[in-house]
Amino acid sequence: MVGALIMKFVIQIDASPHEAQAANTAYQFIKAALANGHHILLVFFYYDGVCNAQVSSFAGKDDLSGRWSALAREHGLDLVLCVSAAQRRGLVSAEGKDQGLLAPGFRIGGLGQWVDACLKADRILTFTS
Amino acid sequence: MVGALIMKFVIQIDASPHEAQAANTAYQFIKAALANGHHILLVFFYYDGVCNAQVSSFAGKDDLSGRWSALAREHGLDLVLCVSAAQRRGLVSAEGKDQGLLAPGFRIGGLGQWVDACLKADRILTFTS
Amino acid sequence: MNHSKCFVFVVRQPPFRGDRTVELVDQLLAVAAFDHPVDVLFLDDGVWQLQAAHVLEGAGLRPLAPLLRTLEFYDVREVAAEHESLAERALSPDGLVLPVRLLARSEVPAWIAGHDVAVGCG
Amino acid sequence: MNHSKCFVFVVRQPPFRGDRTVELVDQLLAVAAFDHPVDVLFLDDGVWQLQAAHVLEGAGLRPLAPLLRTLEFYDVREVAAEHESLAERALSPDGLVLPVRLLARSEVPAWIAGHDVAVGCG
Amino acid sequence: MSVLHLVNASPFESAALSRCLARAGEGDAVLLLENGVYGALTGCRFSREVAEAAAWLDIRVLAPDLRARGLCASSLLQTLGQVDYDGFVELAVRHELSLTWT
Amino acid sequence: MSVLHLVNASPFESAALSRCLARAGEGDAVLLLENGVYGALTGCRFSREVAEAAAWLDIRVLAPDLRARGLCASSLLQTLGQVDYDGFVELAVRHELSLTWT
Repeated sequence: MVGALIMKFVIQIDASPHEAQAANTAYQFIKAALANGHHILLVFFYYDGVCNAQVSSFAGKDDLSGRWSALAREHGLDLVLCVSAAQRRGLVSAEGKDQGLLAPGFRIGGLGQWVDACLKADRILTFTS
Repeated sequence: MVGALIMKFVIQIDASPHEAQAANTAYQFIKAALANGHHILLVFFYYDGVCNAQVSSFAGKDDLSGRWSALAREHGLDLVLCVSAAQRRGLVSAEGKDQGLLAPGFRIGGLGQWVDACLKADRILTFTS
Repeated sequence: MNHSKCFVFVVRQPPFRGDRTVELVDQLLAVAAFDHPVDVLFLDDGVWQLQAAHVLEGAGLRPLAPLLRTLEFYDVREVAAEHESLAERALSPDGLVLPVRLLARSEVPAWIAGHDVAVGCG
Repeated sequence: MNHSKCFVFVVRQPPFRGDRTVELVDQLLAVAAFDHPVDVLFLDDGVWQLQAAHVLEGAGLRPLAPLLRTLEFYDVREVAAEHESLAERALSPDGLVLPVRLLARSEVPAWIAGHDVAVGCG
Repeated sequence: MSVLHLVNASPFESAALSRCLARAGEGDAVLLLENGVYGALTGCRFSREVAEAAAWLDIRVLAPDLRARGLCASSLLQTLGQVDYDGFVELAVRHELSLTWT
Repeated sequence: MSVLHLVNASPFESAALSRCLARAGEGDAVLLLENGVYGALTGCRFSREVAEAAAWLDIRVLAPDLRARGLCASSLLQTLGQVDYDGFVELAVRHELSLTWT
C-alpha cells in the first residue's frame, strides 16, 4: 500500500525571492517531495512570484532562478509563469512572448494550465508572503 | 519669509507597484509637493521599488511606470534606479547597462547619488510597505 | 481522474495592495470559466474589500467594487463572509458591494473542509 | 550647504525576508563610506536579526551574522537595540552577534530625534 | 528635530500602529495612510489607545485613503484631523525626519 | 477533508497565528514556518494561546527555520513537535487542503 502514498502535487509560488522567504521554502519543499518519490505536476508562478524566473545579474548560488533551472533540468519539472502576471510586470511582451529575460527551464503559460493541473493533482499548495 | 518654506526633497521608494500602495502614495505625494512649489532633488528606487521602472505589457493608465515617465518629462524629475538592486532583480546587466527594459525618464545610479542628494536635501522620505 | 473539483479562495487581506485583488479575481474566474464550482470566503481584513468606495479620483487606485461584482455575473457559486470579521469592523452585511452568505466563525472550519482545493489566503 | 549629516537606520523586521537585510546593510555602509556618521537601531522583531544562527545548510538562506559584523569594521558609529524589544523576546544583550548599545524605550524618541536623516523602518 | 511617523498597516492585523505610538516623541506627528487609515476607526479594539495618544500627539489621517476605502466621518475618531496630499506635504515640511511603520 | 495551515508571520507583529488558530478544525494541522516559528516560543504574550490550542490541534514547527534563527529547544514550547522538510511533505500528504496565514 506504500504506492498509494505517492502523490501528485501542484505548487503555486506568489512571492518574489528578493522580498520574502516563501519562494525558497517552496524550493526546499519541492526538493524534499521529489526525494520522497512524489510527483510535481506543475510549479506555477503567480503574482510577484513570476520574478523567480528573472536571472539576476549577480551570479552565484544566491540566485534562486539558477537553482530553479537546475532543479527543472534534473527532475523534468514544469516551471510555468502565468502570462498575465508576467505581462503586467513587463517580463513578457503584450503578444505573450518571452523577451529573453527568463532563466532556462521556465515557460509561459496561462491560468487554464494551473486549473487543469489542479484537477489532476492530489495536493495543491500555495507559497505566499 | 514664504520662500523659506520651499524645500528640497529626496524620495526613496522601496516597494513594487504590483504588491503595495506605497509607490502610488509616493507618486501622489510628489505631485502635491511640486504643485506647492517644492523641489524634488531625486526619486530613488531601491529594493523591489526598482520594479516601478519596468514597463508593463498591459498598456493603459494603470501602469505606474508610464505615469512616472510623464511626471519626469513635465517636471524634469530625476528618477534613479539603484544599480545593485536592479542588477539583483535582473533589470540591469552585470556591467550596469540598461537592458532596454526601463521606461523613459528612469536612469541607473548608485547609492552614492542617494547619499549625495540627502546631503543637499531639506527632507528625506521613504515610501515602503 | 479528471473529474470536477470544488475550489475555495480565502481572502484575508485589505484592498489596494497593488494588483493583488485583480490577480486574485483573475484566478478565481479562470476556475469558474472551466466550469468548476468555486466559492470565495472573505475573512479578517479581507472583508474591507467588500466595502464600497465612491471616491477614487486623484488617488490613482482602481475601483474594486465593479471588479468584485463580476463574481456575481460569472459562475462563482458562493461569496461568503465571516460574521465575526464584519462585526469586529462594525460592517453591516447590507452595505457591501455584493450580497454575501454569512458564516459564523464556528462554521468556517467545516465549510472550508467541504472543498477539494483551497487557495490563499495571504 | 553640503555639510555632513548624521543618519539613523531603524530596523523593525525579522531576518530572512529575501535580500532585504543585505540591501539595508549596503545602504548603511554607503553612508559610512562617504564618511557621514551613521547609527542603526534594532527595534521590535528587528532585534531577531542580531540572534546568531549556526545552521543554515539546506535552508538556502544566507547567514546574516557575518554581514552584520561588518557594521563594526566599517565606520558605523553606533549599533543600538531597544532594551524592551530584547526583553519581550527573552533575548540577552550578551548573546548577540555584535555588541550593541542598549536604549530604554523612553530614550528612543529623543535618540532618533538627534539625527539629521532617518531611514526605514518597514 | 521632530519626526513625522507614517503608519500604513491595518491595526487589525499588524502591531505597527501600537509600536509607533510607543516610540513617538511629544513634538512628533503621526499620519495614518493606506491601510493604516483603519486606525482612525472608533469603537474598535485599538481605538482607545489611539484616542489617548491623540491627547498629547498630533495624529492625522490621509483623507483620500479614507475615501478610497469608503470610510465615512461618523465611524472615525473625531479628534483626529484629516489631511489631503497637500496637508501630507505640509506635515513633511514641518517635521525634519520621517519614519514608516508597516 | 482536513487542512494543513501554514503560518509564516511573526506573532510579535502579526495577528496571523491567532487568526489561524481561531479557524482551524479538529482534524487539521498547523505548521509554523519562516518567521512563523517564533510562535513556538515559550514565555511570550501568545504562548498560552498556542499551548492551549496544541492540546486539541496538531501544531508543528519547521526545524530548519528554527535553526536558521538560532532558536534552541529550551526556549520552545515542549508540546509542539518539530519537523524537517520531509516531515512538511508528510503533513501535506496527510491533509487534503492547505492554507497560508501571513
